[in-house]
Amino acid sequence: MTDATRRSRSWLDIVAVAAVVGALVFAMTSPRVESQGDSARMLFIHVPTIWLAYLAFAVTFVASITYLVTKKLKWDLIAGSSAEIGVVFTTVAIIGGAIWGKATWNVYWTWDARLTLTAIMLFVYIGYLALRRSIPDPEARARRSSVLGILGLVQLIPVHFSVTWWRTLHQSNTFRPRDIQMDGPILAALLMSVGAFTLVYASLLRHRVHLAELELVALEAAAATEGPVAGDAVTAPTIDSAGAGE
Amino acid sequence: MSNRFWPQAFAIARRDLDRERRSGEVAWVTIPFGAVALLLVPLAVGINQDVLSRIGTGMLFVVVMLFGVLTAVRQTNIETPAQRDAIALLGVDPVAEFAGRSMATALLLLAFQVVMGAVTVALYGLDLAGWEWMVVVMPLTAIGLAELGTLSGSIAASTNAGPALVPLLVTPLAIPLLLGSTQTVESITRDGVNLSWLVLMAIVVLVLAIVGVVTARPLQETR
Amino acid sequence: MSNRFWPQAFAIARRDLDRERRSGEVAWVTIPFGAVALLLVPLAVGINQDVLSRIGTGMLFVVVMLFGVLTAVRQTNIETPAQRDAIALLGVDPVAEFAGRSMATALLLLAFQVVMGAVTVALYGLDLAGWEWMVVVMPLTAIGLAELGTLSGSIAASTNAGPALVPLLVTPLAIPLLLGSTQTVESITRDGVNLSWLVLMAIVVLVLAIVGVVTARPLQETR
Amino acid sequence: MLSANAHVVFRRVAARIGVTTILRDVNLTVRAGESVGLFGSNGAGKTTLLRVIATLLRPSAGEAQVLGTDLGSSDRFSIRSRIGLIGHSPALYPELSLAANLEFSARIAGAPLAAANDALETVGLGQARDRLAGEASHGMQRRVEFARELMLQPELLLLDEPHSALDPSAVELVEHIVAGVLDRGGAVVLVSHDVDRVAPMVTRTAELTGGTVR
Amino acid sequence: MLSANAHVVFRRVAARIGVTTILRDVNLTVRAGESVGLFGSNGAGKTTLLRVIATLLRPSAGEAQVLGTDLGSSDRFSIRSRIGLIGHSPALYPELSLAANLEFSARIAGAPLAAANDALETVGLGQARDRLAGEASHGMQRRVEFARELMLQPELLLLDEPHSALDPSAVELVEHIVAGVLDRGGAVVLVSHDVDRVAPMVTRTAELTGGTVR
Ligand code: HEM
Ligand SMILES: Nc1ncnc2c1ncn2[C@@H]1O[C@H](COP(=O)(O)OP(=O)(O)OP(=O)(O)O)[C@@H](O)[C@H]1O
Ligand SMILES: Nc1ncnc2c1ncn2[C@@H]1O[C@H](COP(=O)(O)OP(=O)(O)OP(=O)(O)O)[C@@H](O)[C@H]1O
Ligand SMILES: [Mg+2]
Ligand SMILES: [Mg+2]
Repeated sequence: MTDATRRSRSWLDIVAVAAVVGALVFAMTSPRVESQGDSARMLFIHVPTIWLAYLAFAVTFVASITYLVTKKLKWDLIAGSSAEIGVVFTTVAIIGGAIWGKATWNVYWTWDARLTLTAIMLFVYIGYLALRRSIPDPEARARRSSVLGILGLVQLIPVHFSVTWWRTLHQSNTFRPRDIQMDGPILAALLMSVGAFTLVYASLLRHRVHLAELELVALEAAAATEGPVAGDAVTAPTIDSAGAGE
Repeated sequence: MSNRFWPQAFAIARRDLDRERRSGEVAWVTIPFGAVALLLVPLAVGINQDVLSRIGTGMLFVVVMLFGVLTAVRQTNIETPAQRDAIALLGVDPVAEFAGRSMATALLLLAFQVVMGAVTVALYGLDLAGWEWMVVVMPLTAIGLAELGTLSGSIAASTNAGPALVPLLVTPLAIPLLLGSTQTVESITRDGVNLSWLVLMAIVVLVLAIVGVVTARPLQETR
Repeated sequence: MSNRFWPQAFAIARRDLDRERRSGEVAWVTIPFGAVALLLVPLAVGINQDVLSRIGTGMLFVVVMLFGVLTAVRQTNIETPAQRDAIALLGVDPVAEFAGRSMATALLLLAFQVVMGAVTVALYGLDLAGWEWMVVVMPLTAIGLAELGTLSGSIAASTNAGPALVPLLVTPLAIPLLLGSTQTVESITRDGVNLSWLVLMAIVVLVLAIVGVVTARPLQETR
Repeated sequence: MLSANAHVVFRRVAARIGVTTILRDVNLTVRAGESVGLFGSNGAGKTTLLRVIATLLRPSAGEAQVLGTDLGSSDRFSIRSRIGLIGHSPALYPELSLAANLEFSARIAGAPLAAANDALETVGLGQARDRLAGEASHGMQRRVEFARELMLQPELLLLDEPHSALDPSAVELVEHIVAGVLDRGGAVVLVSHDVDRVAPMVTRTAELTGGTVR
Repeated sequence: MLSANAHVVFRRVAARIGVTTILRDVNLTVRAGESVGLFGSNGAGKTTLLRVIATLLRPSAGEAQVLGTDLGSSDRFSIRSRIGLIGHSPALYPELSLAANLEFSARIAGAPLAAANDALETVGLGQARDRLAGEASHGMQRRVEFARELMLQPELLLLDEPHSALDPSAVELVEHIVAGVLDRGGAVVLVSHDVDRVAPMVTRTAELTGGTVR
C-alpha cells in the first residue's frame, strides 16, 4: 500500500464525517413539517440509510457478476464487504423507521407490506453473510456467494414496488410514504444527507475491503510457510510390548 | 447441452423419486405433518369460521412454503460426501443434475400442495370460486420452490455449515412465490382474473431456471 | 436408579448440547426459520392489526410446537446405527439416556421459545398483560415437548420405520401442551390468573416423565 | 460347569432381521482366555453374529449365553458395559473432537478422564486430540475406537476386521489389545478376511457358512 | 512430450481443506500402463491426494495435470468420466437395490443396462441384485463399487484400500480390475497399508510423509 492510497483513505474518512455532521446540522435546522412535528427529521436518517443499503446491495450484485466474469478475488471482497455494510444500513433504517413509526403511527411495527419485505430483504443478506462465514476457502467462498449476491438483488424489486403494488391490489390501511409533500428546503436537506451517507458508505467500504485483503494475504502466507501439515499430528502408537497386559 | 442431457436429467429425477418412494418421507412425514399444522392453527387461534375462511388461503401457502422448503432441501441433505464424489466422477452434466433434481422435487411438492389444498378447503370452509386457477398457481409454486431448493442446496453443499444453511437461504428468496400464489388467488376471488401476479410468478420461475442453468457449472467448480 | 444415573444423564445432555453448538442447527436454522414463519403469516393472510393481535399468541405456540418437534426429533435422527450400538455397549442406563436427552432438548426449546416470544411481541403488537406467567408456561412447554420428542425417538428407533415416524407420533400427542399453553395465556389476559390450564400442563409433563422412565427399559429391549 | 468360565455359549442359535433369516443353528463356545478367529465369505453373517453376541440383536431361537447371562432374558443389558465392539464403520460423533468423543465414553462408563487422555496418547493421537472426528482420516477414527476399548478394558472384545484402515505401525494395536484382554482373563472374537495376519493372535478359528458356524 | 502419455503429472502441488494444509510440494508422475502403490501412515494425506487426482479437490498451488488436462483450468470437469475412484466408504444409495444403484450409474454414464447386470454377475452378486444396498453387508457394498468400475472402464483408476472388506475369493477382483485397466493402456494409483499384498500388482511404489511424496 502506497502512502498516497493511505492518505486518500484518511481524507475520505474526514470528509465523510464532516459531511454527515454538516448534513445533520442542516437537517435539524430545516423547517418543521407542521403535520408531523420534529419526529419528521427521522427522514434524514431513515431514507438515506435505506437508499444506501440499496446501493450497497447493488454494488454486491455488480461485483458478484464482475467476479464471475473476471475471476479476480478482489471483486468478491468488494461484494462481501458491501453486503456487510448494506446489512448494517438496512438495520439502521429499520430501527430508524420503527422509532419514527412509534412517533407517527404509535406502534413500532405494523403489517405494511414494505416493512415486512424490508425485514425479509435483511434476512436474505444475513443468509448471504452466514454462507460466506461458513466457507473458509476464498475461491470457493467467492463462487458460491456470488450466486446469492446476484439472486439477492431480486428482493429489492418487491421492496421498492411494494407501495405501488399494494395500493392497487391490496387495501392499504397504513401510511403511504409517497403522499408526503416535499418542500424545497426539506428536499435539499435530504439530498445533503444522502450525499453525506454516500461518503460514509464509500469510506466504510474502503476500510472493509482493505481488511479483507489483509486477511487473504495472511491466509496465503500461512499456507506457503513450512509449517506442519495436518498429517504430522499422527504418530505411531506407543505400545511398550512388555506391558501388554497393563 | 450434450446429447446426454435428458437421459442424465431423467436418471437423476428417477433416482430421487425412487429414494423418496422407499423412504416415504414426503408421504409419511411431510404431508401428515403439514396437515397437522393446518389443523392446529384453528385450534390455537380459537375457532371462528369467519376469520378462518379469511386466512385459509394464506395459511395454505405458508404451510406449503415452510414444508416445501423442508422437502426441497431434504433432497440435498441426504446426500453423503461419498455419494457426491461418485456422481461427480460419473461425469454428470451439472445442468442436467439441476434439472433432474428440480423435476423430482417439483413433482413431490405438487403432490404435497394438492393434499394440503384439499385439507384447507375441508378445514377452513373456503369459497372455491377462482380455484380453477390453482391448476396454474400450484405447479408454478412447486417448480419455483424446487428450483430454489436445488440451487440453494448446491450453494450450501460441502460448506462448513452444510445443509443447515439451506432453509435460511431459500425461505426469504421464496417470498415472491408466496406473494404471487396468495395474491393471485385473492385477486381472483375479489376482482376476477388478474394475471399480473401470475406473470410475476412465471418470471420468478424463469429467472430461477436461468440462474440455475447458468450457475450450475461455476458452482460445480468450487467442489 | 444406579449411582451412575446423574453423571450419565449429564454426560448425554452435554454431548447433545456440544453437538448442537458445533452444528448450530437451532441457532442458525430453527430460530431464523421460525422467525420468518412468524413474519410470513401476516403477509400471507392479509394485513389486519386487529386479527393479528388476536391470533398472535396462538401463532406463537403453533410455531413453537412445529419447530419444537423438529428440534426434538432431530436429536434422534442424527444418530447413526454405529453410534447407537456404541453407546449401548457403554452400558448407559436407558432412563439416564431419556433424562439426558430430554434435558438438552428442553434447554434448546426454551431458548427457541424465548426468541420466538420476543419476535411475536414485537411483530404482532401483543398486549403483555399476564405474560409474566410465560416464566412458567414456556419451561413446561419446553420440557413436555422435549420428553415427547425423546420418547417418540426411542419408539421409532426400536421399529423398522425409523425416524420418519417420529413427527407423526409426537405432534398429535403434543396437542394438550399446545392447548395448555395458549389457553393459559388467553385465560389470564381474559379473567386473570386461572391455574387449571397450568395444572393440566404440569400433569402432562409429569405423565410424560413417568411414561418415559417406565418405558425406557422395555423400549431398549426391543432393539 | 462348562458355562461357568465360558464367555460365550451358543447352542443352535438363530437370528433374523425383519423376515430375513441370517443365522441358523449356530453353535459356538468361547472360553475365558480364548481368542477365536471367525472367517467367512462376504454376506455370510459375521457382523450379524458379532451383534448377537454383543446383545445388540436378540437371537430368534436357540440358547445363547454371554458372560454367564442368558441373552433371552432382560438381564442381558447388565452385561453390556463388559463387552467391547469395534465395528466396520466408526461410531464417533463427527461434530466433536477426538478427545471429546473419548471423554464422553469415559463419562458414561465412569472411567477417569485421565484414562481417556492416556489412551489417546497410546494410539498415537495425542497431538491430534482437538481435531474434529469428522475431519479425521479413516485410520485416525479407527484408532480412536481402539483407544476407547483400551480405556474401557472389556471382558469380551469383539473385533470386526480390525486391521482395516490401520497403518503398519498401528497394526500392532490389534495384537496389543487382544493380548491385553486375554491377560485379564477375557475373551476375544475376531472377524477377519486375512487368515495369515490373524493366525498368530487367535487360539482357534471358526468358519461361518450357510448361516452357521463350522 | 513427457506429459503426452503420462496420466498424472504433479509438480510441487499443494492442497488445503479450508485453512488446513494437508499436502505440500507433491511431485508425482504416473504414466500410461503404470500402476503406483501409494503408502503412508494414518492421516498422511493419501485419501486427500487421491481426491486431488480425481479432480474432486482443487490443488491450492503447483502444476497438476491429469489425463492431459490442467487441474487448475475448468476443463478438468470434462475428464471426470474417464476417472474411477473406489473410496473408503461406500457411495451407494441405501434405499435402492444393488441393481438399481448400478443401473443409475449406467444411465448417467451412458453405459448399456446389460453391462450393469454383467458386472453384478462378475462380482458374484447376481443373486443378491434385488437386495437393498442399505441391507447389504460391508463386503457386498464394496463389491458393487468394483462392479461399477468394471462396467465404466475408467482410464485412470484410483483405489483407496481396495482389499478391505473383501473376502479371500473376492480379493482377486482387485488384481482383475487393475490388470484390466493396465491392459487398456490406463493407469492405476492404489493406496494401501498392506505392502505385501499390493506388491505383485504395482509397477512402482511411493511413500507419502510430511505432506509430500517421497
Ligand atoms: C420499521 C419501519 C420502516 C421500514 C422497514 C421502512 C422501510 C422503507 C424502505 C425500504 C424505503 C425505501 C423505499 C424505496 O425507495 O424503494 C423507505 C422509504 C421511505 N420511508 Fe420508510 N420504513 C419504515 C417506517 C417509516 C415511517 C414510520 C415513515 C414515516 C412516517 C417512513 C417514511 C419513509 C419515506 C418518506 C420514505 C422515502 C419515500 C419513498 O421512497 O417511498 N418510513 N422506507
Ligand atoms: N475437512 C478437513 N478439515 C481439516 N482437516 C482435514 C479434513 N479432512 C482431512 N483432514 C486432515 O487431513 C489429513 C489427511 O487426511 P486423509 O484422509 O487424506 O489421510 P489418509 O492418508 O487417507 O489417512 P488414512 O490412512 O487414515 O486413511 C488428516 O490428518 C486429516 O485430519
Ligand atoms: N437389515 C437387514 N435386512 C435384511 N438383510 C440384511 C440386513 N442386514 C444384513 N442383512 C443380510 O445379512 C447377511 C449377513 O450380513 P453381515 O453384515 O452379517 O455379513 P458379513 O459376514 O459381516 O459380511 P462382510 O464380510 O461383507 O462384512 C447379508 O447377506 C446381508 O445382506
Ligand atoms: Mg461384516
Ligand atoms: Mg485414507
